[in-house]
Amino acid sequence: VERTMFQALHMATAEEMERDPAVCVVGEDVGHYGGSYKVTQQLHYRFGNFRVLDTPIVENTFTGMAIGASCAGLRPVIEGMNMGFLLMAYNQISNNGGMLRYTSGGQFEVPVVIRGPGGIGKQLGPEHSQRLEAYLNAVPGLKLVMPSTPYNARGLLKSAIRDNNPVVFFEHVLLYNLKEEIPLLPYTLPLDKAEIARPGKDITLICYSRQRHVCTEAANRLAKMGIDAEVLDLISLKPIDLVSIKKSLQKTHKCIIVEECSKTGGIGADVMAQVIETCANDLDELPMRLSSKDIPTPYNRLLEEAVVVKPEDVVNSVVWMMASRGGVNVMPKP
Amino acid sequence: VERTMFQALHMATAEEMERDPAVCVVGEDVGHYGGSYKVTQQLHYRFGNFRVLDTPIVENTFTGMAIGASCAGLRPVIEGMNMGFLLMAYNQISNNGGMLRYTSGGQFEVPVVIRGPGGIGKQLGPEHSQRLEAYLNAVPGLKLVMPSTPYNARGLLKSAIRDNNPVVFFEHVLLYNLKEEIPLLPYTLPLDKAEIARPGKDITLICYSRQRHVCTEAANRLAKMGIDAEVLDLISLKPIDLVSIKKSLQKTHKCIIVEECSKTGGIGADVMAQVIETCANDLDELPMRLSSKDIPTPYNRLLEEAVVVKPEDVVNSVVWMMASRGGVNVMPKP
Amino acid sequence: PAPMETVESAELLASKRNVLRTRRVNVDQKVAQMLYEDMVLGRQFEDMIAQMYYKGRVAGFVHLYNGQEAVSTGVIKCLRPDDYVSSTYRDHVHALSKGMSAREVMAELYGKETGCCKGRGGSMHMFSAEHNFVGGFAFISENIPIALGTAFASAYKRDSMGTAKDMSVTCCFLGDGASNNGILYECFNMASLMKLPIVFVVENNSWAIGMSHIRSTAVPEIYKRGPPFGVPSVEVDGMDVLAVRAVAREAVKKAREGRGPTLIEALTYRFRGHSLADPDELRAPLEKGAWLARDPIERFGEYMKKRGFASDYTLKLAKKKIREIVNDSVKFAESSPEPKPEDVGKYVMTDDFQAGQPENLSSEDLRKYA
Amino acid sequence: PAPMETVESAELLASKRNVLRTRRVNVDQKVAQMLYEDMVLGRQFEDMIAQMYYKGRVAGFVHLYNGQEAVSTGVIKCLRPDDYVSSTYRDHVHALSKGMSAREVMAELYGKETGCCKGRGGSMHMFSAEHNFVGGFAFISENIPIALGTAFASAYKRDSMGTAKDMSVTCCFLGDGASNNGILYECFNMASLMKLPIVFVVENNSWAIGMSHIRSTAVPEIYKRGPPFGVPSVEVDGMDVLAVRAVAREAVKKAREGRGPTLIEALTYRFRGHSLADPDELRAPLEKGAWLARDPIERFGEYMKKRGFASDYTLKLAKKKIREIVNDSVKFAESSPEPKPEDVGKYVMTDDFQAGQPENLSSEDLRKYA
Ligand SMILES: Cc1ncc(C[n+]2csc(CCOP(=O)(O)OP(=O)(O)O)c2C)c(N)n1
Ligand SMILES: Cc1ncc(C[n+]2csc(CCOP(=O)(O)OP(=O)(O)O)c2C)c(N)n1
Ligand SMILES: [Mg+2]
Ligand SMILES: [Mg+2]
Repeated sequence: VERTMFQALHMATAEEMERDPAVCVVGEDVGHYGGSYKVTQQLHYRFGNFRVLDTPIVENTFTGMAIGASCAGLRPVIEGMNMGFLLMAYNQISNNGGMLRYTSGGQFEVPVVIRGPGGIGKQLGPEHSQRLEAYLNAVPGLKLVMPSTPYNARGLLKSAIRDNNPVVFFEHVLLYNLKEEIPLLPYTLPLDKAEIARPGKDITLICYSRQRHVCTEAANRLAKMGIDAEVLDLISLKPIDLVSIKKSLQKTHKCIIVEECSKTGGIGADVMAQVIETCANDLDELPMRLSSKDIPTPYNRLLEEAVVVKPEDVVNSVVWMMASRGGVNVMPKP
Repeated sequence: VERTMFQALHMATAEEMERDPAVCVVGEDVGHYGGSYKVTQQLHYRFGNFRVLDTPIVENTFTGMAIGASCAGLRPVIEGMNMGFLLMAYNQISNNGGMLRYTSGGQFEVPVVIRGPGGIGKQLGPEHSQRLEAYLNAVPGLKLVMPSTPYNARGLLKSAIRDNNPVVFFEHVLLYNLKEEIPLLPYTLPLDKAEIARPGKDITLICYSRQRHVCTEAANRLAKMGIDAEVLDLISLKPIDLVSIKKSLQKTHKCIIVEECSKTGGIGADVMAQVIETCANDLDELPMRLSSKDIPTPYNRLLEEAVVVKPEDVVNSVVWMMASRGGVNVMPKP
Repeated sequence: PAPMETVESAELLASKRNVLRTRRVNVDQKVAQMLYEDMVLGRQFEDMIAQMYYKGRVAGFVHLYNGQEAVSTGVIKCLRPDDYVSSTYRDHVHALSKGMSAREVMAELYGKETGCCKGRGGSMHMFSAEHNFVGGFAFISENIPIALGTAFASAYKRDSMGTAKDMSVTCCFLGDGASNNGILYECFNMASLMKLPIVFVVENNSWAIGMSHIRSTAVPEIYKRGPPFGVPSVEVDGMDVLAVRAVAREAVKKAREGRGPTLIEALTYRFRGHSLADPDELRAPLEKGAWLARDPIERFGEYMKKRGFASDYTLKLAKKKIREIVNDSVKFAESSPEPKPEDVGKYVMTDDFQAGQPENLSSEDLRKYA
Repeated sequence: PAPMETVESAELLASKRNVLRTRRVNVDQKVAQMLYEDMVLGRQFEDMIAQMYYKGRVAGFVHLYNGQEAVSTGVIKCLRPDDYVSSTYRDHVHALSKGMSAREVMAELYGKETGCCKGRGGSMHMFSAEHNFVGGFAFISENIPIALGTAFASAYKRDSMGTAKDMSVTCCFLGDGASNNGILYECFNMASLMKLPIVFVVENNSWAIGMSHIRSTAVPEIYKRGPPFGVPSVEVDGMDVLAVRAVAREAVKKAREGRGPTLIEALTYRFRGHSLADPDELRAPLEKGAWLARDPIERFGEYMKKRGFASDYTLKLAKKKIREIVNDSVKFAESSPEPKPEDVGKYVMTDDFQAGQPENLSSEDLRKYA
């Protein structure tokens, strides 16, 4: 069946709620309003106001409440109306979401999913264009997952709900209306496996979320130039699937890391460090990062575009890297 | 004069308050109680309750209040009784501390200093042993500074107070009682310059805060083994002083990054990525990271010790790196 | 200086949840015209934005203020230029009332370099250093501690710096939805403890996007929540500009004199959806109709006519005059330059402090260190 | 089942700020003994910790409960084993009252593998899945939404899952300092809206480290802050275990029956510094003396003697019995093994869900997808 991303997420949520009465949804306007991006539309008719709980505007409290409820056996799905709003809940996410299981010596599990829209949309301004994956990456105990297609969104969200660890599940505002043919029957997908979005043999583009599509577009353009790029969609930002990365690099020996978060403190730095540590022997070029600029996302359209990585940036960098073989910026042999 | 770190910070605060009536201190127990680590001791006698403001336990509010006050011309120093508590203020720190100047098109400046104790102390448990530098690194608009000695603490805090950008100033719980001879007369130090804590020619140990002392101790041990390690204390975590790093690497051609935050999403990943990007030609070994484990800091002493990097870890890694010259884990020439 | 205003005898007004006893100020003709024009400006400006949004000139999330004009005008027109206003994402009209030009606000909505924030902020982030407008905040409740901070600075400057003779007052706007956020009560407590010059204005329009106030709030009377935190509180008909002005004038005066904060709960309604992207499917037509009948601008126009302050003709003239201001703002925005992409990083950081200069210590200073 | 208890006529008690009318429950001898022993256990346990801390056996930040025992005992001893308790960093005695063994609490303080949290948490982080103790939280106010969550789960299980006949009640403890944090009011509102089975207990000991309640709180009567958020509130003498028990029993009963939350403000005092690292220089000796004279254990001992429930001899016996429990806990902790350093990463993550297994769908299920 053909489904958009928000429909796929809706299916996943409804299916899991049907399957397990402990699964519930908590957040602002998830009930009567149906969720700001319609992921929980009409679920309150089916499951009641209590299982699809409209909360007041109290991010720290409802996140903490969901975590407390998960300690007592529920499996709440917390919707951030925009993931950025959950900065208000940072303490609950990190201290209690991420660390409570450890602090309690393994006695309490925190099977929550924290999901919602994030990323740079269309001129939403600095506060509504945040990329919390970079802010939360250092918190121990969390899994960070980012779907990128209706197909993987459905399977991943279902797995996230069933996982007994806290999972932060980042959806991208600009992908909700992406359409795709997906299976009718339910399926789950592993949370920790990268996906090869486009196989290739010349260079690996390591990316996630919306940048998967940016990279795929770039790869298509590169193909016309005779360069065969592999697009590796991380899916899981934490932990990173180094096995898949290594496998790809053993084939291509080159990579560019493409991310939407800004460079400093970003996901790309982590990927780069880990690639250097574990795949240096497989590389014959230094990895490179393409990130958003270290700037709050401006409202103006031209400025906003100037901040993020576009397909042409990827194309340029690939061409440059392919051309520079034997160039100067290479780790010298000892 | 000989001063401990907390005394040096006290001097800096008092001097700046004396010098500029717009400088004030805001936080929990900074007044009558004198601050949990005595940095603001008795200042309220000198400057009054209003300039040394004891607040209720409302981190988000008093941080926001200080930011608002800074927009109106004050220069508040916000004390987090423990930096970890400022997770409660994450939204104010990031959205308004870091981004407000940009969002307002440069109209409002936010000359606040956010300071307080952090890091892994002595068995303080998971919540009191946090390293917020890793959590805040990705926030645009912030400077992150970490003093490591009484001398630099005094000069840096004074500069941080005079800087018109928001500065997060991380003190380490275990360094407050470190003693040192420092000048009697006031001085300021640049916020963005790394310090060579110990010059050396064989390898660079890139570190910050308490790890400077861990690395110095390791370097002393290494000296006895005939290895001359340079200890480079970053001081500024954001921005990173790549000029000083490059200069050091042009001499030593090797580096190990030592940090107290955990590996994933840590400062080390950023340093490593930037070193690879800008100094690859200067290196004849891959850089290496020594970080805390990706684990909430446990209370038990043995477990706590197992989490952090110790001098012997540094020694071992240096020896290993020095010995592996020509070994396998090296970037092959294209 | 504002002309003398007195307070009229109590008048009974129907409100959505109880009968509200409201006092109105008695204004002279000039003030009445000023209030009327400010409300009309707010209304026409917002209607114009909607048009420009549907034309694709204005983007992002855009929240209009239609219906609530009596609150912005009633409160902000009591303020001095040096007073502060802190607002939410529904901030255009507050900005206009505070004296920001329609040009700079419209240009900001267009994202132009001539916008008040040089196109960096957009609809939800109006700021003006010139007009002490701080600011436009997109996140619920985050503006409240910022407002506490500007109020703190006023008190601090008078008491600890002696640089101000009297205090600037801060008016902090928030919605009914925001009033369930705990930060408000933290700020109440601190404002009361320090007797800060701040006025909290809750614009209770009964809805927070799709969440009705009654579903989100155990005790719907928000004004009851001030006193336990030391903040005297008052409820007012937010559709009546003179009633709002009456309570606001008192609150602002009290604040300025160092007698501490006030909470004003203004009962009002937004005539449009939450934002221009909101289908607005949950609010009942009957409810909307009841409130539309109480349009603050129409009502105040009637009042002015009754008082002999205006005629249909003068009201129309006023509207026309405002229309020109609004049209001019659009022209200005259209013809303004875009920011340069190469300047995208401008304004992230300001100049660094240059350390290490020799400290200029007087010999007296030096003695202290001896 | 607990023996029948009735409520005595009102009794006048001097409190620090006003004359408090408090009802006490009338308990039988067995209950009285149980309450007495629980308070003595709390006291002796804390005194022992202090000793072990100064000997270097216990480390970190350690906050003792001395003086406040009547609150822990008075409230928690009304609870069932399946009820939840959520506490702060001052949590040892709450844990003991809830039924956690002195051994596992002491061993946790020692950081041993036999501690309730296997040495990972320490003093500020007591947890017990067996006893529904969640938990030990080091950050002010962060435990309140967690408590809201366990209460939510109780209501949810009854209403949406049908897996529980009646509701477990959650008791959430916090201090006067925490009561200025806005999260509390967010939770009040939500608890009231959903009529959650939760009892908020503020232990008002007048101080938050070095900040006196009066300096931090505009309106010092915390119990006045419940009603505007829909939470009925009561003030009680926190030095009188029977008075606390009276209000707690009612509140717990009400919660269990689905009649919603209650706030109990218990006026009490800590006899020691904030933590074992606190020099405690700001509290006046006169103030301390006045409160020490109202030691809840001594007072309750006197009451028991007056009622003929105990003699000096039996009270001494009880104390001796408890001393053995405490001594035993130390011995247990001393002789327990340390956690293994190689296990340091244990408990960060639990097992992953294994995706991709074929879904077991019934034919009925399958029809839904057709
Ligand atoms: C922290 C945060 N959470 C959620 C939102 C999303 N949001 C935007 S407006 C709004 C409703 C606010 O309602 P109210 O305070 O009554 O103001 P109104 O829109 O009615 O003016 C919500 C939930 C937000 N902007 N910030
Ligand atoms: C979020 C946060 N801010 C600050 C602290 C530091 N702190 C620990 S206890 C305390 C005082 C708490 O006072 P109160 O709530 O009255 O409880 P009491 O200690 O009197 O039991 C403070 C400020 C903290 N633990 N967490
Ligand atoms: Mg509203
Ligand atoms: Mg207290």
